[in-house]
Amino acid sequence: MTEFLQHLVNGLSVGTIYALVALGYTMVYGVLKLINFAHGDVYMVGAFAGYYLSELVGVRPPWADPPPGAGEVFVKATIVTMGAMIICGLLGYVIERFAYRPLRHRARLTALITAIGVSFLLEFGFQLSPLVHTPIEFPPGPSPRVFPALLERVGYEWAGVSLSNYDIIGLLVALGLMLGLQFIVYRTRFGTAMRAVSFDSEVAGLMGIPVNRIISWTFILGSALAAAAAVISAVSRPRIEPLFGLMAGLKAFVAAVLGGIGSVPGAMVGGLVLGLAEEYVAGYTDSSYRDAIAFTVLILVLLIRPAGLFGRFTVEKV
Amino acid sequence: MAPLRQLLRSFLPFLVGVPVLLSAQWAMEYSGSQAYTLLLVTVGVNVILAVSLNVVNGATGQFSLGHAGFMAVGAYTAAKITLGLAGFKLSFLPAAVSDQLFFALALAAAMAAAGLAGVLVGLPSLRLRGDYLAIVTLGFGEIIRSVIENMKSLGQATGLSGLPLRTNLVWVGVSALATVVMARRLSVSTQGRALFAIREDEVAAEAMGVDTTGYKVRAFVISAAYAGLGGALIAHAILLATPRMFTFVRSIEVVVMIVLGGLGSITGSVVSAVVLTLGLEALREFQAYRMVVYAALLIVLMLLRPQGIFGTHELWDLPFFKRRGARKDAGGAARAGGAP
Amino acid sequence: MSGPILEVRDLRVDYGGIKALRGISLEVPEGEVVALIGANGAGKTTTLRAISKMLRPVTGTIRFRGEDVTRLASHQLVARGMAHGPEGRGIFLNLTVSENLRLGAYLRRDLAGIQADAEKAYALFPILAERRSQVSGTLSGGEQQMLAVARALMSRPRLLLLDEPSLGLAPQVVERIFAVLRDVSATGVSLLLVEQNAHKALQLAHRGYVLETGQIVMTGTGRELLASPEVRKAYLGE
Amino acid sequence: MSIATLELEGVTVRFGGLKALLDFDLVMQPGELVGLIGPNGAGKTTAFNAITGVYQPTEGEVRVGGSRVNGRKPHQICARGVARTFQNIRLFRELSALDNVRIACHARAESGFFDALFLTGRHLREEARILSRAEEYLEVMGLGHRRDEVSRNLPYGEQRRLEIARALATGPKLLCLDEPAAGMNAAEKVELMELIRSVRDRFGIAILVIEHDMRLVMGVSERLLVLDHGCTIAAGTPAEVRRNPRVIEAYLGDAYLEEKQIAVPLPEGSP
Amino acid sequence: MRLVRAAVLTTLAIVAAACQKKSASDTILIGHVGSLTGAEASFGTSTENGIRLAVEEINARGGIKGKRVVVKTYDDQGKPEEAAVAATRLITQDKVTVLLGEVASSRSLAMAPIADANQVPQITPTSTNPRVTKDGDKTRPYVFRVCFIDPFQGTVMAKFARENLKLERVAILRDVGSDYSVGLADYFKKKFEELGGTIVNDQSFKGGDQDFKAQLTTIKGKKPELIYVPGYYTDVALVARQARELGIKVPLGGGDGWDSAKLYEIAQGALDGSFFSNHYTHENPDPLIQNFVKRYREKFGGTPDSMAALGYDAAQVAFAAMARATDLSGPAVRDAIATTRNFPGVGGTITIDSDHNAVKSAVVLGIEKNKARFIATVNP
Repeated sequence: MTEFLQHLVNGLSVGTIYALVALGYTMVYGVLKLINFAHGDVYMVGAFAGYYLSELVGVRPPWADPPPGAGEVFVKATIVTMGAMIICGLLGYVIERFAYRPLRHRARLTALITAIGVSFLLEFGFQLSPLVHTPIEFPPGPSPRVFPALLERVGYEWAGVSLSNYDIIGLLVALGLMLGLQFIVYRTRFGTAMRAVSFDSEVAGLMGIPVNRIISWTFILGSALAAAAAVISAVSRPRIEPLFGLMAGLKAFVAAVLGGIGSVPGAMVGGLVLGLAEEYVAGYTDSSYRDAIAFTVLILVLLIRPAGLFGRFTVEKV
Repeated sequence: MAPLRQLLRSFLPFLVGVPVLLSAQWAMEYSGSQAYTLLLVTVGVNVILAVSLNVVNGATGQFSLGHAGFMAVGAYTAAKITLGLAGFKLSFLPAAVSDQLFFALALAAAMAAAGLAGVLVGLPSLRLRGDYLAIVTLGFGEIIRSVIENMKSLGQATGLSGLPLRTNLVWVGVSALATVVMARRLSVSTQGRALFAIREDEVAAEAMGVDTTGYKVRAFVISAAYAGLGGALIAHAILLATPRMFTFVRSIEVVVMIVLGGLGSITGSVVSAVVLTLGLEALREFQAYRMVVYAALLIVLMLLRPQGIFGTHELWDLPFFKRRGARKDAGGAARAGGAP
Repeated sequence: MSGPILEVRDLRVDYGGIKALRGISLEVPEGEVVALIGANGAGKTTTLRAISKMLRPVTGTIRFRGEDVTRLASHQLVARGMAHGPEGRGIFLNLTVSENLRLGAYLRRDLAGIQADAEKAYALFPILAERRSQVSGTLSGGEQQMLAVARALMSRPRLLLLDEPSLGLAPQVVERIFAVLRDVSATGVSLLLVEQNAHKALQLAHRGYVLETGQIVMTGTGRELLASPEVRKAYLGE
Repeated sequence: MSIATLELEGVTVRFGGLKALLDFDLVMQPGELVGLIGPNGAGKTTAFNAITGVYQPTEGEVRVGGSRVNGRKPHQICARGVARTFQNIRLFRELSALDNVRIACHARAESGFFDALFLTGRHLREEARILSRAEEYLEVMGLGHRRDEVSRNLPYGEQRRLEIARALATGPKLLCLDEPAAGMNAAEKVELMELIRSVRDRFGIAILVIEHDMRLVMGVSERLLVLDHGCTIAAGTPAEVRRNPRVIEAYLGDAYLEEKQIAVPLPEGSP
Repeated sequence: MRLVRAAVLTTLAIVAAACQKKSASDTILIGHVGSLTGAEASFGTSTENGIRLAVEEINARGGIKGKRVVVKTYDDQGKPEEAAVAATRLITQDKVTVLLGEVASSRSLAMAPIADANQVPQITPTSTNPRVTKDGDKTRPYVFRVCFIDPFQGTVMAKFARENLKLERVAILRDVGSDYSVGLADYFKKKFEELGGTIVNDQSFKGGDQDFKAQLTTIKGKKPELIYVPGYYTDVALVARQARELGIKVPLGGGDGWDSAKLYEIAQGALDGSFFSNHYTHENPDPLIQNFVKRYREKFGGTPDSMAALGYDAAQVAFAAMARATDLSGPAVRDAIATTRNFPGVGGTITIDSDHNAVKSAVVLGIEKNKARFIATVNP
């Protein structure tokens, strides 16, 4: 039983990260119907942005002497997180503006290829050995970097089940963001405009909706979310390297599809379900088939619900 | 007699192609310069992969991201067979001929096995569309790789090594030719048009009597079989089959090729497979900057020419060739015989 | 009478090498109804799309309420008082009826006014009131067309472009739509109407233009065109 | 009496709780021309979809040429001789007019993938046969000069005609036309009416047509069925139906009768 | 169309230009195939650094036979096919004298037949799979390595755990995607069970995974005394952290893949009490090692990991052999490499045996206060 609960905690913890990345993914997908292949790499950039910002503001680890006070921790963590979100938001804007917008009216696979191009550019660009050395080393190069401890980890143990403040904060942030996004999408003027653009951007223009601006903001929002996810993830799993967004992006894509692409709660649930499925598979069956079984679960779910758990499967009107 | 002429016509591309390839191979060996052989093999294999993926992604309009999985099935099947038959020989034949016969058998088995995998992967395409299908095919590719990675008999992460060198320019050339001929003959046949119909409008295709489910699965099977062939060839060129060769990144590379060439264009796929492979090789001098340059080129090319190199057209549709050939369109039957 | 609310000069549009419009010039006088009629493929829809910037004309100037709007984007035109009910109705099928209506008033900030106009729209088409919180994908074709018209009015336009409001509708619904258009016109909104049902369109219109292969071949008052033997033969099927 | 081309018996189609079509009966004899009318959302297209296998009827039975086709897929029903056009044109947009029709000929093709890949004699004969048939249908529909044009570039009216040519190429015994005149002007509609009649006469097939244009549908049909909210509210000759008060109330509207009769006299041949 | 033609022409021009080789008789060209990009770029880059350092040193000492040594490196993105093509190009076009690489066995395996066929010696710095130097039962004539093979390291650690530490129950957590990790794990398991120990659990992860808690939770339930995690430092450090977070207190064990300063930086003390097998220790006062570490720091910053050390050794072995060889032809250099005896490498004293493997002793290092400490030397 202890083990079962521990797996539950672990699964939720991993699923939270998937969900956080998937939220941004699903936003972008929802409005453009574009598999934003570069989303995982924006996530990676978010982690590095956080890393560099921590260096710049001089984040001191909890074991430093003297240890940083609560105020300092809060201020610096906020600067790092917000800064990473802003940097990624800008990156998202640039990517959308220059790589995707010119192809918006083309076949969707075309934009997919530029997305792959952007993804490669970020990955391999970040893998180059540092060209700039002061004040920061950039690009970071291929070997992993250690993300600073913005916040001290506090472990809790209850009946042999251990969890930490990282897990709790992650889950709360993810839930908060999900509710916030849901509110934005369904309760605000911007959200209505987003959904309109998503359905038919041409007609949305006829309603007076500035389509380009809405799409740009959606990208900015989605990319900023990726950065938030990256910082939260990197604090608890402090190894970051230029390719670590690849798998995260893929898993987020899976989670978003599982939940039903374009659906905000779907992304959340998809992420958690994927995290839990992987966890229990790895924990109770053969861990060497972890990824294989995660994909099997996905395939089975999609065969039963072809538009994902929360997606509306629209029978094409004939 | 008619049957003979029929047969001749059916194999015409090969009757022309095989002697050319044989002499190329002979020239390579004779000049002692093996320098480009492996590069040409990779080019050829990429042509096979791109043209075969185009059958599913271009002609049928199903978005498959699992080509590497089929390659893996083909590569491992063929590798198992050649390794298993390593000690055997058909005594009445010279050793080399016997080896090549066994290799032909291995290639056929690779195609069959990959084709079977294609059935499996094709089935979800009956219910899923677009990105949902893409993620599922990608998932299948990863599952195949994951299973291989865990099978002791398949060498786990190390894979199968010590394969005999069997792939040569003739095999690769003939296979690439066969893939192109397949794609071309399909595209001018009623079966191929049924695939196009599925791409254009599935509901209408079904209503016009096209068994869309059956044809989608068949497209997957054909495409997978040729991917398996490509996998088997590359394995017997570098004498190795490891899971590392068949990651989803490999599938994505092939998708890039066909989109860059112009989705649905056979010659586009060929040209872009050749250009991309050679281009990446040429960029090798740039070391770590190579992939950055490649990525940047990819973006720029797509922005400059979003429809791909050829769009949906073929080389022979271009005005230049049109003027020359002044092809009389005597209908699909005659066309099918003519090209490539 | 003041100058025309919309003035189009020498509008040309190419679709990948095919000349869809070969120099269209037309005017919509303030407060009037203008109908564009013509065979399929003559360029009627293209004309509307070019005016509201759903596509970019090759040449030509468009003046709206005296201002040159040739370079503006769709949403900027809406801000200046133009509304376009596009071909195929353009309903956001994923949104509810009331959300669709509110989107029509996207640029307006007067919440009370928007609410009042929405109620007016519901009064105009009571069936929409019944379905206000339904996702509009569940509406029938007729209801969607009503919604399209109602939505276009939500921005309080000075000029309304409408593309085939009667397409695919039952006779009764067609009557209803045209009755509403007549009322709308009576409130001083100018209308530029594309309609296959030339008979009904010309009955409503003050003025009509006949398009053929991307050019205007005939113009006159609605009555004149209805009486013209060429129009009767070519478009009224007599 | 010969076997009916199409029989629907008590066909009901439900989507969740929504009854799109209720207890629908229809018998069509060979060569009959029947019109199906009713307000938007009344279930006309649903009836088409139930006939052609796009939707499975929740209840009731559909028989084509005497044999039950419930549970069959659209392409199988097509092979039994039911072809259709679509309300919003669904051509294979990027393909030529000829290819559009050739695809429809595929339904009757006997060669397979193997034949295509190895250019067997059977394949070559098949291709030649398909080509000549396809060209014939294009000619019949007056599209011979458009054979190599990409169908998306055809003018609207020709696209409608191409859809009919394509449907005919499947070799149907029953042709279902879903609002063939939508978006046409009055003159084009008159032409279309002629065309529908001539197709029926030339190929001797039954035609079921959904149409809102009263002039067209009443002019061309021998029999009319009126649907409202999924239920059949009237059936009979056009003249009977037009005077039916329920039809006027639900569908035609009062204005219709007066106005249409003043403005546009009905064409000859209609009652 | 003009664009296509331009693209094709440019490509051809670049290929042609690339094929022009500058032949200068006063230099010796050696080739390196490594993963400078891709998932294992960090390893390939380390090896490349080690090789560059060795080349710089040899040239500072006047080169070999009076000739300057130049290294040419091609990236293989971590793909076997690419490694094969790159190796072919180095051998047939650039005409390198010696081929160095690859880090991973799967890529070395793709290069080995090419080295053999063209009679150019290949030395792999870190490919530990026994099959790399074997062609069936025969030893590949031109392929060598300067690292341990999997059976050695796996066995060493099994013996150490069973005999020195007297452990009964051990769990394994292996990287299924890495042939190195799987090899070590398999041989460890075999030996440990042979010696009467029990493998209580055998779990897998995949290199690059972010989360290992699922496997660790299960392992925790089996109450092992040691978790053997033969993997690369990139993953192991996270494994250790997460193990501690789950309240697992037993030590972790591993192999030379652990060796990197990054390990301690990421692990933040989570590895204290653990130990791993390695080629050398930074603390070894041997001037050879100290000098290497110092010079590496100066040139590249940071402490060299085992990949860098072995890359350095591979190059050094090659240089020594070229210096000894009668001429610089492939067979002559090959013979010289094959007769390497007691070569003082950074990663231990290397003797090449008849299987072309490096025979050298291993050290077992323990981690205390987030630093490696020498514990024992194990001879083959």
